[in-house]
Order: sequence, then structure tokens, then C-alpha cells
Amino acid sequence: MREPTPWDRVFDLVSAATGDTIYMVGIATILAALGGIPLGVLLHITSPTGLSPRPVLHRVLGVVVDIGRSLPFVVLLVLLGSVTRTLVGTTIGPTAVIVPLTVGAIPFVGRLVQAALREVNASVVEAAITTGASRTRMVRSVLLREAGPALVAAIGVTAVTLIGYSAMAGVIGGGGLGDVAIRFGYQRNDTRMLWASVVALGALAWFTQLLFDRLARAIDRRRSALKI
Amino acid sequence: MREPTPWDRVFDLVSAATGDTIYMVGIATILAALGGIPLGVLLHITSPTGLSPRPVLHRVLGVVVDIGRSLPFVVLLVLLGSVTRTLVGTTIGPTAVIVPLTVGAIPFVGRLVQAALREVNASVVEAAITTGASRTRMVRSVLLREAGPALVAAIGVTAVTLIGYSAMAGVIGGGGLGDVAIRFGYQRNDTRMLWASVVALGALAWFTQLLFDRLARAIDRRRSALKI
Amino acid sequence: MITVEKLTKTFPGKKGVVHALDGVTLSVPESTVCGVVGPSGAGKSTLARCIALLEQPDSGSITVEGTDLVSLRGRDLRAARRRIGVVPQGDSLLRQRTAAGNVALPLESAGVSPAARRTRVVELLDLVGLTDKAGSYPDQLSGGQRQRVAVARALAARPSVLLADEPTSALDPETTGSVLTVLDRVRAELGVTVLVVTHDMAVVRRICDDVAVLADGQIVEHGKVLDLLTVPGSRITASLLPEIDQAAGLAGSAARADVVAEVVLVGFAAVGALLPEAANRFNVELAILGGGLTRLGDTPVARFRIGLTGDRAEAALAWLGDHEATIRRAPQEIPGVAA
Amino acid sequence: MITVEKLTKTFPGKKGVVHALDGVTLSVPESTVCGVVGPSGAGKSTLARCIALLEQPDSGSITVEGTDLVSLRGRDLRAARRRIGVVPQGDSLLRQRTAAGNVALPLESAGVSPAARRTRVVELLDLVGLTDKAGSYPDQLSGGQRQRVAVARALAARPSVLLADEPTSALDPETTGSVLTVLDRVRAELGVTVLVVTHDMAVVRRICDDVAVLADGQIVEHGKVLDLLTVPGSRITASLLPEIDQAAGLAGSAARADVVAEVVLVGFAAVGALLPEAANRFNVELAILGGGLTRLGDTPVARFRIGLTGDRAEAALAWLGDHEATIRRAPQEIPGVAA
Amino acid sequence: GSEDASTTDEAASTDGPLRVGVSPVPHGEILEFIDQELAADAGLELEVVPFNDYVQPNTALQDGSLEANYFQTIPYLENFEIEHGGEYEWIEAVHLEPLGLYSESVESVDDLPDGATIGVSNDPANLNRGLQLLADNGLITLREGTEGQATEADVEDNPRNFEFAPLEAAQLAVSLQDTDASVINGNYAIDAGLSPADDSILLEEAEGNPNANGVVTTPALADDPRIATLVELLTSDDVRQFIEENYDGGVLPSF
Ligand SMILES: Nc1ncnc2c1ncn2[C@@H]1O[C@H](COP(=O)(O)OP(=O)(O)OP(=O)(O)O)[C@@H](O)[C@H]1O
Ligand SMILES: Nc1ncnc2c1ncn2[C@@H]1O[C@H](COP(=O)(O)OP(=O)(O)OP(=O)(O)O)[C@@H](O)[C@H]1O
Ligand SMILES: [Mg+2]
Ligand SMILES: [Mg+2]
Repeated sequence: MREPTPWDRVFDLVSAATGDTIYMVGIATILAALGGIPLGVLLHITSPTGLSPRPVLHRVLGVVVDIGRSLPFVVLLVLLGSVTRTLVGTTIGPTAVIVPLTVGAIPFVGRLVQAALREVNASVVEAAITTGASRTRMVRSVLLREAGPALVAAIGVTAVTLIGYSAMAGVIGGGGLGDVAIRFGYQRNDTRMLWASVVALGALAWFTQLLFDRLARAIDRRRSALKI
Repeated sequence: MREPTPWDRVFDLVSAATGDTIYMVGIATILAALGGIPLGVLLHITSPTGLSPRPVLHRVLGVVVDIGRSLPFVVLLVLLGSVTRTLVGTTIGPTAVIVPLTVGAIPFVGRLVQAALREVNASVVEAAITTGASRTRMVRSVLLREAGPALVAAIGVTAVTLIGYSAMAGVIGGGGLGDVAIRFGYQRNDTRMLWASVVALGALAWFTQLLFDRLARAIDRRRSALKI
Repeated sequence: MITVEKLTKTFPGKKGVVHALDGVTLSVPESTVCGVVGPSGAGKSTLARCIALLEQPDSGSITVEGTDLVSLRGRDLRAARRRIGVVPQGDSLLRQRTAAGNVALPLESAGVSPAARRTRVVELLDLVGLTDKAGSYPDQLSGGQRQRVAVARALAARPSVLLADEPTSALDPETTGSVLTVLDRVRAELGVTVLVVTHDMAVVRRICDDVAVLADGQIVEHGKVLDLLTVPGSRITASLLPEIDQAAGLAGSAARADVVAEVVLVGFAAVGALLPEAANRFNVELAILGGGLTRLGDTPVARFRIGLTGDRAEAALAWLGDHEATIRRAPQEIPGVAA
Repeated sequence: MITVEKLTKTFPGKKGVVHALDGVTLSVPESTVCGVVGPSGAGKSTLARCIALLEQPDSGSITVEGTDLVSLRGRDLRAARRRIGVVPQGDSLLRQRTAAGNVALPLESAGVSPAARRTRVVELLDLVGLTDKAGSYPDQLSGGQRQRVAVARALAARPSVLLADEPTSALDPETTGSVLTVLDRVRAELGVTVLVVTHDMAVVRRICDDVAVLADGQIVEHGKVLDLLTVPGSRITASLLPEIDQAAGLAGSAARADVVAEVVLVGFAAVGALLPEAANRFNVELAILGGGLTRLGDTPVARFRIGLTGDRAEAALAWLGDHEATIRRAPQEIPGVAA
Repeated sequence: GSEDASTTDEAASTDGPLRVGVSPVPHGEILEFIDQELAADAGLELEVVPFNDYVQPNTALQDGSLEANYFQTIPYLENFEIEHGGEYEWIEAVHLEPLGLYSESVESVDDLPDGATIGVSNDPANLNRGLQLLADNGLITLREGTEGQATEADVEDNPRNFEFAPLEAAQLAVSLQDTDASVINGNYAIDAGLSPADDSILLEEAEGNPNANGVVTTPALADDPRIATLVELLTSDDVRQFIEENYDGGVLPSF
């Protein structure tokens, strides 16, 4: 058996990888939110129970979204190859990872957003409709605002899922914690590296979740039920 | 360039893989729901805004859940090796895939369930509390029931996510559509296989989503707002 | 002006369809306040929701200020909505917006500038007595405070038509009074046409010119409030006028009287002095067994159950009938029951 | 028996804390109905919610049937809750359960067998007149129907204490009447102690033995309803008795009268015949300028504003004062105003 | 660079760091060693890009995101060119990871039961090699014309009815106890605590083995001096020593 990796090297590698993961996941989450929220809104309002049902558009969107969600990362990677190159100038490295990561996350966010919007109280929506609000205003000032805490929670779920998912970055040399865990912990059977990266991953995920939980609670103006 | 794979072989491979995917994802989804719903309930009721806040338990659970969600599939695979072997007698093949798939999905479902329960109307919960309902009854008859449609949506999101995620099954010889797409479509650049499996994946995902959408709507007793 | 014609609306139900509205025809002239009353489940809210275009009627037409609402779409529909203020029954506030934010919503929809919006919101919250709750969220308000915010919201964009579904159901009489004053003022000053669904007869008495009684989805009575008083057998009269309690004990007094009758008196002179004058003039003993005096708009109206005892009791009653009193003879209580 | 002592409850607010309850002490004896009235935002719901243990009071004690509720935990707390029926203000029905399912909830909590549950649910829905809506979901019910389901639910497990926060706010007078009859019956037949928050004086008149007036988080009046009637300056009396409208026109009649006074008459005899008798006896002209007759529980009570004209007007008034009438002399209206 | 945007090597830079795509183990480790110990002295600026994939290092090379890669064998490259197209230039073989057949349950191939499950790599290169190893040892025969691209479907003659379980290369060692035997790459075997020399029941011949891993670039960069420097360093004695010290026979120098 080989010598265990010295701790300082473990630390260096894991901290660099943490930076990469934060970079990839951070940007991908922001972009996925920017793309996924409008998508989710569209999915919701065109749905049979939405503000302006458009069965055909809804179905077409649904198909695209669901295909997008079911594709394995590498397939997405291949299909997006030229897009990625056009956008970031390369198909490898952490920046290039962001493209398929984002494209994979957008439909995911879309469905979560749709589910959150479906929970907005119908009476409240109707009261807003009677004010003669335009569709844009209904979406921005009513639906998104009322679903605010649920949306924040949805983006939080996405961010943490992307942390796990970003392990796929290794396929195109993106690095990051998941990649370190796989390359060293799994492929090289390096226990120190495995646990160090697992701890870093967990900490990152936990912190992300905490952040979004707090944020969701901070923007929520409803009271919560009493404790029993 | 090589001869394209004959269509009948494409069909055979893809239909067998579809069966594998349905098997793996189907069982994993059911198990993830069975494990994730109680977990989500626990996360919710122990949370600061829940029925009986237990800050320490909540935090511990949260850490475990978030680590679980952030681990790359193969890392989960390695960590669960012996568990999988104990449970299904082997660490390879479609049945063995179900274990890490489920374990990875449970915390995911847990967070989605927690988010769904958080949206249950506080007045309604309070009214139920005043009936002197036990905590079990509060959870079963009130929280889960009121959040029913949102929970169905959450399981639907999980199922479709697992369809994409099950591509990782190839790592331990689980097969399935994602594996076919990767091994044949991607690695061998077999366009017919790629598109056939992508179409099958998309169709499966779309159908799954449709099923859960319908189900969520069928069990929802609330009216939806009018259309504008 | 609101005109509703042959409106029907059914809902699918477990035991066959529910006919919530069953051929309702109603019209509310410009700048009048029309009350809609009726028992729980009569279809009042469904009617208001149909006019507010929150419910697609099965058939019938709805015209507001000359525009057929049912056919409107898109921009025109939204413009029409902006002219119609709606106070829905029950909670309808955005829970993630403050009271002020909720009141501001119609102003935002109407494209009012932020500065003008702020001024108007302050004005409205003041009108409903919630200045100090401007920054509170709905979950921090009491039931009545929430309801007042909804009223302020409906009035915010100065609609020309107001549909209010039980706008004072969560309010105490005093606060109800001030909200009604607000409604009365917008009608008087801005010529707003108001349709108000209510179960509170005080609301009808205070501000309604017209009233429609719904029962089982049909309009069973409809007309000017004062006109309806003299319609024999009118249901609404019974509830608009002071209640006549069938107090067991008073039935005893009734049994002792020679003649028992209900008299309805409308107007200043009649209400003021007619009864004592009759007692004096015919030298009969006049006992008031029930009823009271109220006001419909500005007109005093009284309904009393009286017992007349004396030789000329019948003559006194006849005299009353000749002098602006509407008389309904009550069947004498059976003495056995009146222990 | 409900005893609340020095209860205070504050909420954090943008502009300092809101004192929703500010040292409230109140006790409701066994099998009595206590009404809580007061303006919107007075703290009525907060009081009810504190007693229902839906709000943690800042300080003070709450005892229900001898048990200090605030200290209860776990199984004991749940057992205590089962003895307290609660009708919350506003919507509180499970939206994914039918009307019947909602009514069944407390029975499930109490571990009642499914068969017994069904029987009881049918009985309760019948009681509130919703038999045909048993299978409807809340979103398919009208506002008043939902409210009646909530009342039925609160009564389902035969609680010994009932807290009802505006249980009839969405109901028309007739349906209100039948719901009040139900409440009255559970008090009479099962000895239930009832605390009912309401803004509807008809509710107080109909079923309340006691009444407490809350204003700004403090109890400003409290006592037996009938006792309060004769307390000079009582706020509650003003609202419990028939309203005296200051109709502009009637002020004219008042100006013509020699003496104008308010008389409060309590009881069968007084209400029945005192006024006409006075008119006859002293040969004065007696005009009823306002007011009316009502009933508190079973006792008829009247308040009239009367104008007496004639030489012996003062004597007539004095005679009334001697014969079970409470007299309050009204300041004569200024004729100039009374055009 | 050319003005023609469709030229695939347009983005490949002729100066700046040399970007080399590698498989993490052992290729990546060997290059890291060079980068840290040797590159500076040789005036080579190296950027090591590890890939957990066998397609991307080639496509990235083709689209100019890399200047070279070091992860594949000649048969794999030839097959890749057939399947994916593109133009590549094989530069130099560096090392061999001898495949071995390992088992926890049997001591020799002969003891393998009929119908035994044999784990093989699921990536095209290693799968082909693994099957070839079995074929070379007479356990199976492969269909004509499938050289270099054989999959488990191309097994023609399988007298002992072996079942093949294609698994991820690194997973083979981890799940060895779940198969009757598995064909494992030397480096993964070592990381799992197996000794290729002692524990394998079949081992690839090192000599004349066409499956040596080497450096590949595009024709346009074939003469780039930086690549020459890289190859020089890769085939240096320092690297030989590094390989021998670190991989215990699981990786063999091919130079
Ligand atoms: N969405 C619905 N689905 C089924 N039935 C409905 C629906 N909405 C209303 N109803 C039924 O239609 C009838 C009329 O309801 P509506 O709300 O108009 O009554 P309402 O007169 O406003 O009563 P309330 O005074 O109690 O508010 C009721 O019997 C109600 O149960
Ligand atoms: N959660 C809260 N946060 C902040 N303020 C609150 C909260 N709940 C109630 N209040 C305030 O406390 C006061 C009393 O409220 P409460 O609901 O008890 O009034 P109420 O007497 O029931 O009025 P209503 O007749 O309008 O229902 C109000 O001013 C209200 O704004
Ligand atoms: Mg209604
Ligand atoms: Mg209240």
C-alpha cells in the first residue's frame, strides 16, 4: 500500500476544489434561477390550472423540460458542445462545466417553480386579478411574491443538488470537490482524500441549505402555526 | 465510419434498457418516497417554524441530509458498498443500483417534503391542533393531507430526476437507458443509439411527469383561480 | 349601471349539479347602492363573482356601464376590471405585502406613479382607520382590520362600480358605520354604482337604495327599499323593519287585548305621534307588544305590534289605517300557550 | 368555568409593540354564555386565541375547569384541548377534506370509532343545516356554509368549554338564529361554558348571560347583561338596546314636545303598557321619537325616546319613573338644526 | 491561425501553457510529477487537465481546448477516429497498465465455474482489451472484424458460458467480491491492494503489447516544440523511476 497523502496536500487540494465547486455551482445556480423561474412561470400559467391555459404550448414546453431533466450529464454535454464553445470559448474546465450544469438545472428549477406557484392561494390571485393587473404584474407582484419563500426554498434545493451533480465536472476537467472525491477517494482509494472531500461537500451543502432556509424565513411574512 | 447499428438491434437494446430504467427508477422512487416523506416530516416538525421545534435534532438531521444530497453518486456507491451487499447480496447490477439511488434520493425527497409542508396554512394547522389531535394525527391527517398535491408533485420531480440520475447505473453494471446513451451513443458515437435512448428517456420522463401532474390534480380539492 | 340578465351558473356537485344562480335578472342604476341579501348559500357571492368576472356564467349577460363584460378579452378586459372595485368575501389580501402594499396593488395595475400612489394609499388607510397599520402584514392584522384593508383596496383606483361581498361581516357596529359612511360618500361624491352583498340589515337600512333578495339562486324580491315596505307579504320588509319578538310573556298581554295588530308607520309625522294620538282620540288602552323604530336612509320607519283594549279598539285601528299606517291584523295568540 | 387573570399579550410591531391584551381579568362561570364585544382590533381574537392556547401569553394565568392551561404539556395538554371546542375567526377548514371530514376531525382526535363518528357527523351537519353538503369540500361551500362547518366541528367532540370567535359573522339573521339556538341548547342541555366573541349585538341579546367589553386590550365593562342595562353611562347598554336614531325630521317633533326623554323599560309589564297608560292617565300627547323593543334572553326590554306634550308632561314622566321605567332626560334639540 | 472558422485547430495556441488532457490515474499523476519536478527546468509550461471520461480529451483536443492528451492507446485512438472522426497524431507511447484477471474466489482460470460472472470495464477501450485478454488465453473467441472495438456482444464462442458484467473501470476492483473474476487495470488493482504480479490469475503481456498509453495531438501541432519537450520529459529516467516507485508493477514504462 502506498503512503497516505500528507495532510497539507489534502488540505490544498480540497480547498482549491472547494473554490472550484463554489464557482461552478454558484454561477450555475444563479443562471439556473434566472432561466428556471421564467420557465416555471410559463409552465404554470400555461397549465390547465394556470392564469392563461395554453394546452399546446404547455405540452411542448413540458416535453422539452422533461427531456432536459432526464438526460444524463454527458449526453447534455455532447449535445451542448458547440453551444458551450460559442459561449465560453472552450469545452473544458470549470467555466465550461457551468453551461451543461445550468442547462440541466433550468428545467429542474422550472418544475420546482411550477410546483411552488401552484400552491399560491386562488382567492388571493383572484383578488389581484380583479384589480385589472396585467399578466406581467400578476406574475411579478402577485405569483412570484406570494410564492417567494417557496421559490427561495426551490433555488436552495437546486443549489445543493448542483453541488452533488457538479461531480460530473470531472468528465470535462472541471475539477471541484466531487471530482476530487471520485478521482482520489474512489479511483485511488485514498481514504483521507475521500473523507476530506466528503466533509467539505457536506459542509458546503449544509451551509448552502442553511443560507436558503434563513433567507426563505426572512422574506416570509406569514406567521407560522403554534408549537404543540 | 462504421456501419450504423441495425434498427432492430437499436430497438432491442433500447427497449431492454427502458425496462431496466423503469425497474430501477420505479423501485427507487417508491423507496425514496417511503423514506423521504417521514424524513421530510421530521425535518419540518423539528424546525423552528414546525410543530415541535427540536433545534439540536433538526440540525443533526439537516447535516446528515445535506451531506447525503451533496455526495456524488459513485462516492455514495463506495460508502454504501457493504450496505448494498448486505441488502441485495451484490454491489453490481440493476438491483444493486437501487440502493445508492434510493439513499441519494431520500434526503432529496426529504427537503422537498419539508418545503411542501412549510406551505400548509397556519390557521388550518392551528384549528386542527385545537381538536387535541396527537402529533401523529396532525402529521397524517392534517399536514400530509393538506400538502398532498404538493407532495405528489415532489415525488414526481424526484422520479424524473432519478431517471436522469440512473444513467450513473452504468458504473456498477446496472444498465438502463442512460447507460446505453452514454456507452453507445456517447462513447461509441453511435447516433442511432444516442437518439433512440434520448427519445426513450424523454418519453419516459414526460410520461412520468404527466402521471404525477394528473395525480396531483386529481387529489387536489382546492379550486384554482380563474383564467385571465 | 350594472345590468345582469338571465344569469345562470351551476356547479357540479356529488348529488347532481348545484344551481347557484338560476336565471337572475337585476339592474343597478348609476350611482345607486343595491343590496343583495338572502340566506347562506343563496348564490349571493356567486352573483357578485360573476359580475366581477371571477366566475364564468353558464348563460346570461352581464353589462357594466354599457359594456358587455362576458365578451371582453385581454387589454379591454383588464381596463374594465380596473373600473370595477371588488371586495371579495373572506380573506383575499396578499400575505407577503403590507396593508399599504395591498392597497397599492390596484394603483400599480392602473399605472399610477409611485408618489401619487403613496399619497392615495395614505388617504385610503386613513379613511378606513388603519393609518397605524400601514406597515403591518395581513397575518399581523385582526380580522376586521384585514377586511378594512380589502375595502380600501377596492376603492383605491377610484372605480366607477363597486362590488362588495359582505364588506362589514367582520366589523363591529361602529366600524361598520364608518365603512358604510365611506361607501355612501363614494356613491354621493363620485357617483359610484355599488352592489353590496350583505346579511346585515343595518347595512341595507343605512345605505341601500335598492335591495334584491336571493333565495336558491333566484331573485324573489327586488325593488326600492322604501317601496318594498308597503308590498304585502314582502319578505324583505319583515327583516328590514324592527323585529317583533314573540316573547312568551308579552303574549299574555296580547291575550288580554281586544285587538292585536301590526302597524307599519313610514315617515316623520306617522312615526312621531300617530299611536298615542289614536289611544287618546278613541280612549283605548294601547299596549306596545313589540317592534320599534328605525331609519331607512333618512326616512324614519316603525313597525309595532300593538294591542288595543277598549270599546272603540276597532275604530282606533281603522283610524290608524286611514292615517298613513299600514295595518296587518295578527292572529290572536292562543291563551293556553301564553302562560 | 373559564378564569383569565391579568393576561397580557404583546406583539412586536414596526412602531413599537402592540398591546393586544393589557391585563385582562375575566371569569366565565360554568354553563354560562359570555359575550366578548369591542371595536375591531380591540384584542378579542387574541383573548380567545390565548384561552385556546393558540397564542402564548406574555404573562397572566388561564384556568379552564380548574386546570391551569399554561403549564400543561404533551398528553395532558391534548386532553385539555379536546375538552375545549374552538371556532376560530376566519377560514380554518382543512381544504382537502369534505365538510363531513372536517367535522370528524375532533372525533378522530378523541379516538371515537368510525361508526360512532359517522353518526355524530350526520347529526352535527343536520344541526347546522348542511346535510346536503356533507360531501362538499370547503372550496365548494359558500362563506356561511364554511362557517357552519367550523361551528359543527367545534361541537363535535362534545366539549365542555366552547370558544367561538365570531361564529356567525358570515351568516344571515335566520341562519345566525339557528346557530345560536344550537349554542344555546348545548349550554342548556350539556352545561357547556361558552365564550363568544362577536360584533353582533343580536348575538349578545339572544344568548349571552354575561358580556365583557374590550377596548385597546383592556376590559372596560363586564357583568351580567341585564345588570348592565341600569348602570348609568354603560357603553354596552347603548348598543344592546334598540338604537335611537337622531333622524333630522323627528327632531322637529321633539322640538314641538314639552319634554323629551329616553325611557328604558325592562320586563313584561313595563314594556307592554306603561307608555300608553301614562299618556291616558295624564292626558298628555306622547310621541315616540325613536327606539324600540327587543329581548335580552327571554326578557323583553325597550328603549324609547319619547316626546310629551301637554300641561302634565312632567308629571307623566315622574309617574313613569316611579313605575319601573328608567328615565334619562334628553337635551332638547336646537330647533334651528331641526329643519 | 487560419481565417477559416471551421478549421478545427483554430483555437489551439502555439504559445502559452501546454494544455494536456489526461486520465487522472496514473496519467495525471505522472504529469503532475513532471509539472512539479521537471517542467520548469525544461522551460515547459504545463497545464494538466484531468478528465473522468475517454471521449472529451479527444474532442477537446480537436476543438482546440487542448494541445495534447495522454490517456489512450493506439487501438483506442484508431477506433475513435472511425467512430467519432477527427484527425489525430499519435506521438509516443509512455506506459502500459497491464490488465489482469483477478478473483477472490478462485486461484486459477481453470477453477472458474461454468457460467461465472466476469467483470469487465464498460468503457470501449478497456472493454475491448479485457475481452482480448480472455480471448488470447483461449477462454472465448471474438467475432472476426471486431478488433479494437469488441464488446461483450461480439463474443462468438463462449464454451464456459461466462456472463460479462461491464462496470466502471475503477469499480471493478471495488466490487471484486461480487464477481467470480474481473479484468482490472493495473493501477486500480494496486490502489485496491492487489498485486498484479502475485494476485492476478491472468495478466497481459507487457512485451509487444499494443495497448501502451501515449501522447496524442493534432496534425497541426505534431511538430510543436513544447510537445517534443513533453515527450522528452515523459520518457525520461526520472519518470521511469517515478512510475516504478509508485505503481508497484501496475503501471509499466513503455520506453
Ligand atoms: N365552486 C363551487 N363548487 C360547488 N358548489 C359551489 C361552488 N361555489 C359555490 N357553490 C354552491 O353554490 C351555492 C351558492 O354559493 P354562494 O357562495 O354564492 O352563496 P352565498 O349566497 O354567498 O352564501 P353565504 O352567505 O353563505 O356566503 C352554495 O350552495 C354553494 O355550496
Ligand atoms: N401576530 C400579530 N402581530 C402583530 N400584531 C398583531 C398580531 N395579531 C394581532 N395583532 C394586533 O393586535 C391587535 C388585536 O388583534 P385581535 O385580532 O385580537 O383583534 P380583534 O379584537 O379580534 O379585532 P377584530 O374584531 O377586527 O377581529 C390588533 O391591533 C392587531 O393588529
Ligand atoms: Mg357568500
Ligand atoms: Mg378578531
